[in-house]
Amino acid sequence: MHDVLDVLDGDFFRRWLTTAASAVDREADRLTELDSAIGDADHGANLRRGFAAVTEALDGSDATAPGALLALAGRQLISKVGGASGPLYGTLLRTTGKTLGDAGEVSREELAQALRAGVDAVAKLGGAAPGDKTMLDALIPAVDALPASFEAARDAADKGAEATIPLQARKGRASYLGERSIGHQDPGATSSALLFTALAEAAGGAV
Amino acid sequence: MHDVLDVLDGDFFRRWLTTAASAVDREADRLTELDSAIGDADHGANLRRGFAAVTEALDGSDATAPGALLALAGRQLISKVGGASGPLYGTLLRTTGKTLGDAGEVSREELAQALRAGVDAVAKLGGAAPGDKTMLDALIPAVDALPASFEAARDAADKGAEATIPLQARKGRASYLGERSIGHQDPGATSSALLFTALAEAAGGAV
Amino acid sequence: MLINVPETVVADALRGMAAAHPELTVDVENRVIVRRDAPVADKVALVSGGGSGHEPLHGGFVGPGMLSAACPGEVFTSPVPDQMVRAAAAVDSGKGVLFVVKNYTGDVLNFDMAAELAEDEGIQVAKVLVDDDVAVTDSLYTAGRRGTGATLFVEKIAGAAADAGAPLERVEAIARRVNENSRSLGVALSACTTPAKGSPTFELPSGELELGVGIHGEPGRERRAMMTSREIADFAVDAVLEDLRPRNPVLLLVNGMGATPLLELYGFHAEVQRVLAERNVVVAGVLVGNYVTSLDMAGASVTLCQIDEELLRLWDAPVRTPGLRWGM
Amino acid sequence: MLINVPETVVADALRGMAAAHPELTVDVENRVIVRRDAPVADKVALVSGGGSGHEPLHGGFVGPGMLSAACPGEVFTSPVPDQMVRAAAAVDSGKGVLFVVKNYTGDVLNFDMAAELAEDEGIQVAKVLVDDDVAVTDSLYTAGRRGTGATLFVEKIAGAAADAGAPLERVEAIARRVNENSRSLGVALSACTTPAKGSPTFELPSGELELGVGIHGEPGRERRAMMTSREIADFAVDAVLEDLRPRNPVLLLVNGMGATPLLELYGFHAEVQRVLAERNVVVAGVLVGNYVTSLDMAGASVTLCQIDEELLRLWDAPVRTPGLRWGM
Ligand SMILES: Nc1ncnc2c1ncn2[C@@H]1O[C@H](COP(=O)(O)OP(=O)(O)O)[C@@H](O)[C@H]1O
Ligand SMILES: Nc1ncnc2c1ncn2[C@@H]1O[C@H](COP(=O)(O)OP(=O)(O)O)[C@@H](O)[C@H]1O
Ligand SMILES: [Mg+2]
Ligand SMILES: [Mg+2]
Ligand SMILES: [Mg+2]
Ligand SMILES: [Mg+2]
Repeated sequence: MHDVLDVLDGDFFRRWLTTAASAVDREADRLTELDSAIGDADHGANLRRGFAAVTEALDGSDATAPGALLALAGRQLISKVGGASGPLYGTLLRTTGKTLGDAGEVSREELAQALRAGVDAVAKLGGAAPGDKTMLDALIPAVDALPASFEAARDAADKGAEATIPLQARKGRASYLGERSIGHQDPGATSSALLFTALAEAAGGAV
Repeated sequence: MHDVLDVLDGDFFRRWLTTAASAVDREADRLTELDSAIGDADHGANLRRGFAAVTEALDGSDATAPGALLALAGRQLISKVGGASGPLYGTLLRTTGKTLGDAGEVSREELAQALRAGVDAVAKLGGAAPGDKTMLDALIPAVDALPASFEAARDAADKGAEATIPLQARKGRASYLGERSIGHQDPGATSSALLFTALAEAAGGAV
Repeated sequence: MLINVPETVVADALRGMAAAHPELTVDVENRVIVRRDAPVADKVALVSGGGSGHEPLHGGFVGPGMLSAACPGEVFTSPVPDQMVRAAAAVDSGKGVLFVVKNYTGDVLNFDMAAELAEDEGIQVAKVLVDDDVAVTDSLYTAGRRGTGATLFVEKIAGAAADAGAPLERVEAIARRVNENSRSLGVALSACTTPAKGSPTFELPSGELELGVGIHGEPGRERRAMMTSREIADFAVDAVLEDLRPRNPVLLLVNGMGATPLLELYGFHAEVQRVLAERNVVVAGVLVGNYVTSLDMAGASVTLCQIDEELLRLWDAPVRTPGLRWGM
Repeated sequence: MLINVPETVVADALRGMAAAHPELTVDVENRVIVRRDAPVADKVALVSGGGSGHEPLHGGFVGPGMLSAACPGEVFTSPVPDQMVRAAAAVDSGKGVLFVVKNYTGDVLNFDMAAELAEDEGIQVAKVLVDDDVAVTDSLYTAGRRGTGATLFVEKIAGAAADAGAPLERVEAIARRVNENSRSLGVALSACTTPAKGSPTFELPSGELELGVGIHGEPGRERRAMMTSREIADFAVDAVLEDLRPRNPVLLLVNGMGATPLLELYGFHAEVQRVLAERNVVVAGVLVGNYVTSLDMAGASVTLCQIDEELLRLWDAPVRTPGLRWGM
């Protein structure tokens, strides 16, 4: 099965973000549960609060350019989430959005490139490397796979998130656990996978 | 079966008080358990502390007169127990002791009379009446029965303590429970019964 | 529990208090906490005390402008007369001593005995009984209303009166006026655990609360399914107002029972202020925090005290104790 | 929990705080707590903040001699840059602002962003990172040591330096010196419950304790069967001393995590003093109480700060905040 869409306009990005917001809302308890195993039990609440603000901001904005929409969403996350994930996800979307510039439509490849810039910014801000058991472990493989298809990106993100289970955390709160962090899936990697599932859904792919 | 002893000397009173101290120590958890149902879960600890001090004071004293021994014990209870039961039991023993005066030996009848004075002092100090679900509900029938025999006093105290179960408390902490105090045996009446069991034991009666 | 053995809990705490507060003289052996500068010449002295487990009450309220001495008993057990007599002797300047006694059978009996003994020693003693807890309704058939949050108001305001040089009868009258004009209601969200027992002193299933709880975990008016902060504030304030029917203005104490986070207590305070405003009650002074606690009980109590200009002035007067401090 | 709904816990608490402390300006909507007299002319300002649930930290430390403003985040969640920028703008007198940041990824990232934004607005900003928790040993492979009890020392001492008129670089250097000379270790006897989760954030069977716990219930070095107060004091003090190896004298903070009764905390303090004396450590100043809490967690932490004459003078300098007050 190949992607349904290859030209991504403002509607597509709105769809992505609101689908992501619903997914986060639906899965918030699971994210918090994961975060309570190796963190401080707030990841679900954090992202729910952030994405609710994103949805509200989108409703109140008549922006149509993909870049503007992502940057707007990123700013909302920075202003509303707090914690580690707020600045990180905020930076991801803001940098991706800025990289897309003010084009009215972008291709999947352009999105992949811009997301790569976003992920690089996340890595730089948080100082984490692949394998540190963070959101990067889902984001990097997903972005790598996005040129192939939305579904491939989604599946790579899922796999990446699952692959954090055997890892020992080296960044964020989970790192304090040392070896005790092994055996738990990283909440941030899990929410990253939700974002890519939402992306595939927005593109009309099988979910 | 009739009482083994009818002339009660200092040794007898020492035996009574140390037997009582062991009984209180052994039953402290049960007393606290009862007090936790309708009070504040300290009656066992209170009396254990008090009677340990009594034993120590007896060891350190060469008093031989019954009255002096009881007064000494009463003063220890007042100085070491605190709570409601400290002044009440302290007053019981002190008044009883003072009433006995400085005779070297007393009869069971004299003890019964002196204890009645002690119980009256308890009633006056605490302002409780029979049926208020307090130690008086064991003390009064016990003192009433003591002229008959030590065993009769012991059994009357036991019966009196048990008879507090259906009563609604009107004095002490248990009174705050109102109707919810019904169905529980009063801790103070229970410890009073222990004192009369110890008395019968000291007298060599069946226990 | 963070303890060694139940038997040494109070002595351990007193040693720790001594090391933390050089401004107090803590007699660990005899269990008396005294202002270092006692007796203060020509001033009436205030002595209070009660079972331990309610900290900072009473020991944390010893200092200029409040108590002259405190006598801590065993956990939830009234202190003994010896402590009170010793405290009275240590703080009496010749102007007499006011005993501040919470209305529990044990406290009343022990302070009564102490008063007699102290008077035998030539110390002039007056007593004030604090009985502010509206949860105990039927006081004819009970030991009477319990002393709870109003104790803080009585100790602070009577302490200020003593500090200002009022004679014993006047300090006593003021203490009595504060008590008569104060009412409290407490709510427990969890039971407390005493060191001696090692398990909760009463059963309170999670998801339920006890309305009208006492500060030793004594039961209250009724048990209900968990309520919101808003609903609890409505219930507690209305129960207090119904009994007190105060004229404006009032002092307000929103007191934590021990394990309720300050974050939640402040939120509860906001709801208490809301109800009071709805009922047109004017608050002239307020205190929010853990002041009259019940070990690790979760919950809160609300105390109102109807005041006049004199009482408000005494309330605002400087105080310097470990647990309460302002103006100096 | 004594709350309405998890979503409004922080806003409710801020309303309650505003009503309790007229000496503070509490912006409930924007979540900033500011000294009413800010900006104070010609003085460096101190801004801190972090997740809520640690009260009185940080909002309770706003006032003369300590913080100029605090930014409370959601429970256990770092505040957002908007709050910090707003706070900085409200308190900057033109002499610059010091951000006091506890070392958690979220706090660090958000304060970093805020510093950039504030500087864009022409505010001079310096930052000090507090990382005193010795439980995190392997800081190369972790987010680094956590900021815990030492935050109080940093805020108090740097606040006094700012109050005395020191310029920004000097206040920053002093704050850094306090942090570098401070170490803490915390112990949990029970887990805490966040409003959002509604159940304990980690599993701690009763009868076990977590040594080296963080202030959000982050796990520590190891879990053990319950220890006595004496044993816990030995463990905690030795862990801190081993890492800090202080010269005399030191400041000592014996901090309650929230649900540990003051009675137990004082007893624990006695044991801490005993170990320190055994190790020939001289204590020049001490604080015992609930200052850096973890909601309703039972437990305690020990913080030592090696000080010199200057730092001791600044520590002793007057402070007037809801949570800490002396000398004025
Ligand atoms: N330095 C970092 N770099 C990348 N991701 C990180 C870093 N630190 C934490 N994270 C991610 O953030 C997630 C936790 O987010 P969240 O719970 O919202 O914040 P907090 O840890 O402040 O409570 C972790 O699961 C992890 O994926
Ligand atoms: N007014 C009173 N008169 C007689 N006995 C009383 C009175 N009040 C309480 N008691 C007795 O004291 C017992 C409780 O003693 P204890 O638990 O040691 O003291 P406290 O109630 O102060 O904790 C009650 O069970 C009751 O028998
Ligand atoms: Mg988290
Ligand atoms: Mg009792
Ligand atoms: Mg008691
Ligand atoms: Mg967090």
